[in-house]
Amino acid sequence: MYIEDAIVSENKAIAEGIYRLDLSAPRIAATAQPGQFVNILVHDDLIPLLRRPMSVAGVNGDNLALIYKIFGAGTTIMESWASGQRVNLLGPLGHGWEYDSERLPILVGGGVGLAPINFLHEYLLGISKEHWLVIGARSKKEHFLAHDPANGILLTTDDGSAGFHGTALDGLQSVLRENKNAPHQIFACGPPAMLEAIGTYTVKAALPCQLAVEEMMGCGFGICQGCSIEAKVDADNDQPSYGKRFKLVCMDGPVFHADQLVLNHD
Amino acid sequence: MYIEDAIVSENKAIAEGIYRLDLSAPRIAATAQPGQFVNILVHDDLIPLLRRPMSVAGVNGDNLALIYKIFGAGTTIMESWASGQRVNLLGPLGHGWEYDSERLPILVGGGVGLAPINFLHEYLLGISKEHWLVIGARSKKEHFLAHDPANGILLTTDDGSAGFHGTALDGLQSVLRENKNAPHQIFACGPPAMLEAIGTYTVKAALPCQLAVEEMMGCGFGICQGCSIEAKVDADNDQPSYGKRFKLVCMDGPVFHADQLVLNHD
Amino acid sequence: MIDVTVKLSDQLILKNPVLTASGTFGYGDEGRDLVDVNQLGGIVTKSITLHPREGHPPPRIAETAAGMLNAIGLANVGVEHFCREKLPYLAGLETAVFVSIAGSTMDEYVEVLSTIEQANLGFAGYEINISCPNVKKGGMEFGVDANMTRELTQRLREATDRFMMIKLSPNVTDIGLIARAAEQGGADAVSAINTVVGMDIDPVTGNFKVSTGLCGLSGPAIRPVALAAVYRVAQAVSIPVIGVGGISAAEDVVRFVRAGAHAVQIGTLNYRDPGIGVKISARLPELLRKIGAGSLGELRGLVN
Amino acid sequence: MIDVTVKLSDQLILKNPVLTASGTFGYGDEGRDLVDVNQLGGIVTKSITLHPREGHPPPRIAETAAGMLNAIGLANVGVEHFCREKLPYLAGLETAVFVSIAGSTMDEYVEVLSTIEQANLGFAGYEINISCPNVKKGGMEFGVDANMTRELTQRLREATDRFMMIKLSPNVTDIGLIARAAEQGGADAVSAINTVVGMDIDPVTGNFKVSTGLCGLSGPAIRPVALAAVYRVAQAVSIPVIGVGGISAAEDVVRFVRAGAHAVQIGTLNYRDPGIGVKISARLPELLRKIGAGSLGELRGLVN
Ligand SMILES: Cc1cc2nc3c(=O)[nH]c(=O)nc-3n(C[C@H](O)[C@H](O)[C@H](O)COP(=O)(O)OP(=O)(O)OC[C@H]3O[C@@H](n4cnc5c(N)ncnc54)[C@H](O)[C@@H]3O)c2cc1C
Ligand SMILES: Cc1cc2nc3c(=O)[nH]c(=O)nc-3n(C[C@H](O)[C@H](O)[C@H](O)COP(=O)(O)OP(=O)(O)OC[C@H]3O[C@@H](n4cnc5c(N)ncnc54)[C@H](O)[C@@H]3O)c2cc1C
Ligand SMILES: Cc1cc2nc3c(=O)[nH]c(=O)nc-3n(C[C@H](O)[C@H](O)[C@H](O)COP(=O)(O)O)c2cc1C
Ligand SMILES: Cc1cc2nc3c(=O)[nH]c(=O)nc-3n(C[C@H](O)[C@H](O)[C@H](O)COP(=O)(O)O)c2cc1C
Ligand code: FES
Ligand code: FES
Repeated sequence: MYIEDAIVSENKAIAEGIYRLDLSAPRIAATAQPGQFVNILVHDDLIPLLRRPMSVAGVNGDNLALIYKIFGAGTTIMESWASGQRVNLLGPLGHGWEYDSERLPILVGGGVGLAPINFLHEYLLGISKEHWLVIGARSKKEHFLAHDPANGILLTTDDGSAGFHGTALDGLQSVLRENKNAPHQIFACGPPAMLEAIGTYTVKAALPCQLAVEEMMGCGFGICQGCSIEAKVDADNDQPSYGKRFKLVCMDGPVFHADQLVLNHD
Repeated sequence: MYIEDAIVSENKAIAEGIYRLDLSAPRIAATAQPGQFVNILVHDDLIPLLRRPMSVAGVNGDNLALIYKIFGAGTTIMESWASGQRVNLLGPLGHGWEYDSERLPILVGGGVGLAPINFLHEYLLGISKEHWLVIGARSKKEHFLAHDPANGILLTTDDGSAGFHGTALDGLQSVLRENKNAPHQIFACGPPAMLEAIGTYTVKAALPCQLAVEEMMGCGFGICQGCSIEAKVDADNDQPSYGKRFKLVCMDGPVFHADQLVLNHD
Repeated sequence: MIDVTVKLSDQLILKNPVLTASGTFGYGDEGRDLVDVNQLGGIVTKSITLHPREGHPPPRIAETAAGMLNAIGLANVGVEHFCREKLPYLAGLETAVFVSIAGSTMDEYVEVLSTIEQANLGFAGYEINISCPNVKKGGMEFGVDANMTRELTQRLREATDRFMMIKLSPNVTDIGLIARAAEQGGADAVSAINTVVGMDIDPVTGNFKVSTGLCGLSGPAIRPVALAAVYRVAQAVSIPVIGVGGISAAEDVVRFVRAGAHAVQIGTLNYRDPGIGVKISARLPELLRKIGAGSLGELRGLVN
Repeated sequence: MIDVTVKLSDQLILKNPVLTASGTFGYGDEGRDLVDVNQLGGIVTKSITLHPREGHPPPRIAETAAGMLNAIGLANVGVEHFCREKLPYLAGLETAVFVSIAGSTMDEYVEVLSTIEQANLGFAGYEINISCPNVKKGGMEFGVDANMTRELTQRLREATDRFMMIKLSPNVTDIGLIARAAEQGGADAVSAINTVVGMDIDPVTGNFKVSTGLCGLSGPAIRPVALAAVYRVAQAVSIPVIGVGGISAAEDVVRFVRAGAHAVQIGTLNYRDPGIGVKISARLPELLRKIGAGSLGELRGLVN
């Protein structure tokens, strides 16, 4: 974990409202693992007050890639960054995906949830490990990769405007049907509704599945206790979250095994 | 008084830390008088919260000129404006210099106090009225006009690095000595210490003198009662300041006759 | 048609929930070149006292992070001048006008109100500013004591049949208790909050940034404090609550209504944008449509 | 040489006036890769309770204009685990460590403190968080009642000889009164302020932004409130006052010292920049030189 002044090398739109930011941050880049995140100080002014957490979407030498969506004040400021801009980062934070080399990885990403999935995808490409990548979106213009089932890349759209017509869960199920016999392992990140759907399905079907989740964060490294998430926590209370009912997204996550989380909130 | 979305036409440094900003603001430009000011919304964000008051430094057709010095958050944002930037202005506000065409105008400006003095200077040039312009600064690099006593422009520097070696008051006194016999009228704007020196001197010498003063402002047009200044106020209490002891810089000023103000605070 | 009107009593229906807060829109006439105040739900005047008041020495205001400090010191023209020069204009407006009243003894409050009643002009009612030091009780504010609040409200209630709201101070341990005292005293509504006690000091010169030292904090910085106060007050009383504090957008109006408010007042933000109240009220129908509410009233107290 | 040390008592001298605030720097070890805490004047731990606490359901925090809201719910490992796993590390630090203590009955407070005393380790002292609901008094906070504050302080005083400061809540009518009660009860110092009661609501969904509804506001937004509180408290007591609330720069330290504080604590800003306390304390000598002061102590209470 470092505090590092990174330098923007590139910042460009890659789909509607979605940007890719490359920063030179040698120390963080050297240690970041797929699934980890950085906490970004977007402004010297006191609004926004808190840092903004963003998953690492890839590492290339000294460079760190982020993929972000314009949401509010913080991401609007990020959009304005030109190359050369100095950006204070805290990271790498949290713990990432637990990858089991014996199993077929099926990666499922939706929206900007693609960021930590993309990093894992690139890692698997790097070690030449065959895997599936399922990416869900509402429509074509939110996609920035090409539908390429022959190479294990399946795009889905809610409106059928590109790739597979259906949700990311539909896409995952179709991949599962095609790979019935391989022992597999699912990695998913995306909007809450998608994670709930995939988590609920995989837990019911007893499929090994990890989810990368989001929660409002104060610090990103365990000192505020703000990023709690309801979880099925075991008796050991020496974890940073101190409790038996909550986990901390920043320390115990952001990657959790689906069966450890309380997924239905009503 | 209008709320007008002005468009920056030019924004450039004219001396060390001092900028000139030209904005197209047809409605305000059409009615602004020398000595009046505008109140600038520097940011859509809530920091800084309040507008920033700036004197009108000149009018050229639809264009309004401002001269500002980098101070804190607000003026730092102003510095970043490029041409085309939209800026919300409220103005023209306050009441300006009272000019008596029978007298020789002697204008004294220091630092950014030059702005309202410059506007009056340009007005007098426009009507071809002979006058003196005395401009004080600590050193040469704060000046952006040329020392030109033959044409009535006298620069002074505290350190003697340009023009007349001495304070703005010294410069004023030298001009007064040279024009002993003309009925004159003094207009001054500048840092508090300069205004206090000039005000005290002119009141003691019973010379007609108007001062443009500054005070922290909330609104700029009389609704907050925040910009009070201690003054010798007469019995009429229908003035916007309501009281017999204070005046409002935004409504009763920013230009006051020196003998109406309480100049020494100790 | 989305309904943004607010029924404060059988007699008093506001065309929309957005009022200006006392002391932040003068007497309603200063900004008439800029804003059509008749498009507002209402306006609350600067607080009026028995005698004209000079106010505090400068500096009276300072800026803080997303907020401002002030100690104006109730600078105002006094009730007599107000009735003669300001009230006729206000009475002619087509929006609900509330005259804010302040005093340093109960008798003074009653005398101010009675003087205005005698003017016999048409306007909606009063807001009673109880964040004033009570000279008889050694400078303790009326607004921090439930008994004083109840008694003051009762005495004013006897002096007028007009709509009367009591403006609560946030600087108390239990704001619900004070609100209940106002209700028991016969108030038609309560507004909350007045400014939060604050202070700033120039680190280098050591000068108080506002001459009085202790002064009042307002603006977006205190919006969460105001929202909490309104929520607590709305739980404590059954009369309408008017929310005040840091409002800068139509979304904020909905926040306060969900916390239990009938209407809101905009203060500090008027200085930034004198047209903000009109803009916000104009944006409300669109926002309610987005939320899926047919009226503002539907959302009142709706929070989960 | 500019002197930035702070003498809190004959036994306790801080190397500089900058401490971390309770609950905003964990147990001091989470950030050890990032910051050398030994360069701080001191650290105050998360509040420790008798039993481990889960804390409140999510969401626990939200952002507001220049501030943040939180209702963590005193999530902590409990005193036993604390003494075993955290205190030894803390006791080994070369900075003043204050253990923050919380409880829901007076007995609980005393038991927590006594358990820590029994661990018999070296550390500076305690901070008593009295902004906790007293279960025996129907959930009323200890910190809003002068008698409870005095009694609690007395009982804890009997249980320890270490330095003990009482942390005051700003959510009271008269904070000076509570401070005096702490002083009378035997406190060595008071710290002010804890968070200001606040709330936020999502206008569209109607959800409380923090699950508990009412929660605590911190950050630069409340700095003026904290400064006013410290000023009032410093007038009311003669023991040292530690200022807390919205501090984000060396200039703010000077503001609080001028208002009467001996030292300060940094809370929310640690989340933004875990190194801020060290940076601020390093910048202090330069700032004092600019002001023309030879020591921080010279400026204490110096305001005009
Ligand atoms: C571990 C983690 C990884 C993330 N990775 C990515 C990513 O790769 N790409 C991406 O676009 N987004 C990511 N997010 C979400 C991202 O942090 C928010 O979109 C961003 O903070 C929005 O900030 P804003 O100021 O633009 O919007 P705001 O208007 O301030 O906020 C909009 C919403 O964003 C969320 N948010 C705001 N501040 C925080 C905060 N400090 N911590 C957590 N959530 C916050 C809240 O839900 C809020 O309601 C991640 C979040 C977490 C917790
Ligand atoms: C009538 C009038 C005319 C002015 N004309 C000019 C001009 O032509 N050129 C120029 O450079 N400056 C002028 N000023 C001063 C200018 O308003 C301040 O320099 C500016 O507001 C500083 O803002 P900041 O955010 O950069 O600095 P900050 O760090 O916010 O403030 C620095 C100082 O500026 C002053 N200031 C800040 N906000 C306000 C405000 N809302 N109202 C008044 N003063 C404030 C305060 O004294 C403050 O201590 C004028 C002020 C007044 C009242
Ligand atoms: C400069 C100023 C003057 C004020 N004067 C009064 C007043 O005379 N009477 C009153 O009841 N409230 C007064 N207030 C308080 C406001 O009406 C309002 O309650 C407070 O500012 C919080 O709202 P805001 O955050 O929207 O400003 C004043 C506020 C400010 C900023
Ligand atoms: C997330 C969070 C948790 C906190 N936890 C505690 C706590 O356990 N005990 C305590 O006394 N104060 C706690 N506080 C209050 C802070 O110590 C401090 O008094 C307050 O935040 C004001 O300071 P600031 O504006 O610098 O944050 C907490 C504050 C925050 C923001
Ligand atoms: S974000 Fe602070 S503990 Fe997780
Ligand atoms: S600035 Fe508001 S009255 Fe002058």
